Amino acid sequence: MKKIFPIALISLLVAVAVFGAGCTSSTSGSTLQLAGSTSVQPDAQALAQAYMANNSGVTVNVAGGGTAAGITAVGTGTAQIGTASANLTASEMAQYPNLRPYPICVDGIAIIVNPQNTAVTNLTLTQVMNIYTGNITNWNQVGGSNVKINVVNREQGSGTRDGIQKIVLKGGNFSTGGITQSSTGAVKSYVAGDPNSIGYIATNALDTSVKAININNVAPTYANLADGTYVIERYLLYVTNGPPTGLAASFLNYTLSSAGQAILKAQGEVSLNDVPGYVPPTTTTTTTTATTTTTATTT
Amino acid sequence: MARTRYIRKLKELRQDVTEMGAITLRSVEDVLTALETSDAALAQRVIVNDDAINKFDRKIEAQCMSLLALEQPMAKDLRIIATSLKMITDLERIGDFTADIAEEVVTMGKPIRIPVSASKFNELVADVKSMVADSIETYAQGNVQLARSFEARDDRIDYLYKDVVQNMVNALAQGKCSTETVADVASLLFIIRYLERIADHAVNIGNRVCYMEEGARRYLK
Amino acid sequence: MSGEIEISVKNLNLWFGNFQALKNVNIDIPKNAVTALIGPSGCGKSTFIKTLDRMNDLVDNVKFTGEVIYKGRNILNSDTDVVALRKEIGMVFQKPNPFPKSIFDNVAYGPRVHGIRDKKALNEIVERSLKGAAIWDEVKDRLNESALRLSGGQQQRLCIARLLAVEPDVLLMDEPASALDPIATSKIEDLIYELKKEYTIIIVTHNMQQAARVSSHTAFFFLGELVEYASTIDLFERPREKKTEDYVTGKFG
Amino acid sequence: MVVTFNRAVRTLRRSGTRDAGERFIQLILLVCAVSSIFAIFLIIVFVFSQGVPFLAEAGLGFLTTSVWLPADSFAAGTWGIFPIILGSLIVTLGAVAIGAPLGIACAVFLAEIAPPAVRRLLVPSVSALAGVPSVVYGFFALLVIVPWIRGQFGGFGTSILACWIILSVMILPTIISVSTDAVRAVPREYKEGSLAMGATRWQTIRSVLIPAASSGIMASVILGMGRAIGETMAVLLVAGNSVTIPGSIFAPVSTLTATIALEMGYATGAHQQALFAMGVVLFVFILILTGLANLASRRRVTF
Repeated sequence: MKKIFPIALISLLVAVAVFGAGCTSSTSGSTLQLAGSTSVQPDAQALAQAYMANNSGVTVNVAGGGTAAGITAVGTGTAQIGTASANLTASEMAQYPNLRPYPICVDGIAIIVNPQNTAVTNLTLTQVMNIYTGNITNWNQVGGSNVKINVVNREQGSGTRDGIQKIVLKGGNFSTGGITQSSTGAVKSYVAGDPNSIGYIATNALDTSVKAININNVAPTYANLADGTYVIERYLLYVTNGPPTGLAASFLNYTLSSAGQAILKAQGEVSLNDVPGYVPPTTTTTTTTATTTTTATTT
Repeated sequence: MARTRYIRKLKELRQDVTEMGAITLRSVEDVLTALETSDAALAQRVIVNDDAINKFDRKIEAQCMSLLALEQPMAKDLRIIATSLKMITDLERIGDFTADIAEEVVTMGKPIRIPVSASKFNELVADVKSMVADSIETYAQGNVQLARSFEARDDRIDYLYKDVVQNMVNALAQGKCSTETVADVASLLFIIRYLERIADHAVNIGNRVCYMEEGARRYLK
Repeated sequence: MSGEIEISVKNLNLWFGNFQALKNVNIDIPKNAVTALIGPSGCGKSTFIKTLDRMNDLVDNVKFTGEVIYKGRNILNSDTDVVALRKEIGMVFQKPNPFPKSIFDNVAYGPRVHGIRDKKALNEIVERSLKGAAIWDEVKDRLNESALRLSGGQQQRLCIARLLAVEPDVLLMDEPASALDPIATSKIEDLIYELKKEYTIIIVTHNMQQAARVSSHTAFFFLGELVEYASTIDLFERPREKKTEDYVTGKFG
Repeated sequence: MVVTFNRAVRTLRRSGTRDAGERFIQLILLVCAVSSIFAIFLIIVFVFSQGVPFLAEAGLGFLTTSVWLPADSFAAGTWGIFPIILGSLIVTLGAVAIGAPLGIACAVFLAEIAPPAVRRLLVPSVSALAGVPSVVYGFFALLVIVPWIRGQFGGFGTSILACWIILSVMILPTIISVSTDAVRAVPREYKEGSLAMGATRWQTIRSVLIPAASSGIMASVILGMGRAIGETMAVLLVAGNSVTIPGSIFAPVSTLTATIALEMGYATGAHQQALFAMGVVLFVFILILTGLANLASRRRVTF
């Protein structure tokens, strides 16, 4: 028997080494890890590139994974900053009580239809709600032709879906009649192919393949998003575990600076500076040095 | 060349049969010399020699059986073995007749007195001797040409045999023989009968060699 | 050669690609007799019998010239219905190859593919065929067992029974006993001896003694040529050709 | 497992007369084998440890009810994955029902009928088909098959039918290559035996070759089924992912794998556990399906 244990042990070590390799993450002092919402990902990526150009020797990694994954990552210390396209949920706050959300810009959600759908250019917020809760099922109920509405939804946990559920459905439940697409791109390409469909995507993802609908006669333009007359909009957030320190604080400050806001604007988001009456929150800590280790572990 | 062991065994068989033929031939020659010279001692040796021939017979039979049982001989190989098997019987019979003649020579114990012309008897003796020698030769060499002459030569031997016998019977009938001579004549009658039989066996051997070489069976008339 | 001729082969040449496997073969196969084909490996004897039921067609790149006259027609003609031909000229292979089905289904396979569905008729055919192949007594109580559980010799006789079930006229046997022990072999040989009363049998064998035992005529193939064809006794006792002599006495090498 | 392990160690120890190199290699191989077993074991333990407590709490209703609103931050979570289980089953079985006959027919063609030139062309093509990433299949289906279904039959286009079509194509390479090997592995003697009795080529294929290759063919179908039930990305794109009991084959559907992939990124707490519980269900599912298929193939050994 005595020979079994060494072999078993070696095998176990090999297994754990192979199996566990993917779980480790780099927390080197000059590396900042971001993870979370796919809506924020392109914005954060652009910011990170500019930031790294200004601060040599610093690496900023931006991972996707979704809002919830970002919250988990920052809560467990895998990432220093989580990105979110929805507010923290009660359960998330209960699990990680030290989380701090920081709005970085305003992001609108456009209701989109196929460009061939020329009959419908405007919907009221109530009409959109009724379409998504299943009370309106035919385009002729909202001034279109007599065909069934093909409702396209995002998946459970999507920040964009969460935004629609809060702003449009006032917290009500989606109908189960539609289909679910797993990303902004998938929604867009579906709607671009189906003349009877309706969907929603972040406004910065709009292009000519789909047609954005006016809500309450307001188009999702930059100005209308900035002044709040286009109502389907939310803040995009950075989330830190406790007050940000070191690199995280530096990157947050950069994001909120006019240079950072300009980059976000170029990405199609609404700069906080353009929001009338918006008062930026003062970050409690200022940058000390760019090389301070800021690993926060709550486990 | 495949089956070297088998081929060697087959070659040995042929050599052994040839050797058996050779000692049989020597017996024939010796006994005829003994007859001519009334050499009882030589005749005695011929009688003893018959045992050697019989031993050879048993040995070669065993060789043939082993080849048949173990080597599945085919075609000419098969015919060589079949021929050898039969031929040793002929040789063994020749050996027996030789011993019989030798016994007659020993019994007579003195030069025989022949009541008829000796020339035909001598011719018969010489013919039989050469037939036996040639039969061994045909086997050893596979000489079919030689073997084909045997029947004609046997006819001549038969003629001589009949002629000599007839003459002797005539002599007996005409009372030309003394009492002593009658016994000699009786012995001589046996002897030439034996010689005639030896010649028949030699013809057999010749026919078997033809079968061995050519595959076609020839039968005695 | 006395008696009726079942198959008459005239000037048969056969190529696999550029390799000529059969060279100008002429042979008359007697009816209701066993004809053995012998010769060293690769001499063309298997190729030859596979020509008789057109099994060579399965090989790519095969082409042939000459005639194989069977029932008055040249079966090498391209319009020959090979499926119908193979029903009349059946083949037994070197390795017993029963299908992994029950004994019954093995024998019933042929009649079934030829359209016999009636259970009673099938029962009769199976019994008759198994009896014909001298294996009925050994398997009659276990017809539903897998054929693969039979011994090698039984499997080979089952394969013969399977063939008999389609009522062929000619049985081609490609070394049918080469994979069997001596007792199983002798049973097959006895069976062949019985079968020749009703069937024309052509058997390829490496075992010359087997050829000698079972056949009335033997053909010796060498390098694609038919060197000698004679009654079995003549071929083995007094072959005409030096090559045959050398082969049957084992002096090749 | 322990018994086998002990035996393996004993075998190693007994082989003392062999040279050290031999034993060293054996040891390395043993470690590799045991390591992979451990790795699988760890994954299973992890998935079960996450999923089973949830299953115990949610009870049977998790499997039998039809409302799936796990991440709803306003109402209490409603956990019912019956439509998802049903979706997985329909999609998998349908894809196999379409793909298996096609694949088997193609395998028979490749193994038995195709001339060498055609075979030389087709075999690499089939292998290439296996190498195409599933997301490419999915995207193709989303852009070509989905609009076609929408145009022909109305509705969303993203539907059970779309899943069937794309999955049946995706499992083809597996079924074809494994079945082709199985058919080619049938002893030549069977084929010759059948042909020599005057059976036609088709009769031979149907009555001898396919039955003789049945266990291999069944294995290919099992592998294909495994791929179909486990396929995530392509299904995600064309299924519609609607958690409802589908009314027709043109209705959108959601599957276990697609749902897990869709929601795992966002899921926390009970929702995450629920997804792991779905993983457990999927795992059990695959075990059952494989077991059934194995049973079926074993029964077909003698035909």
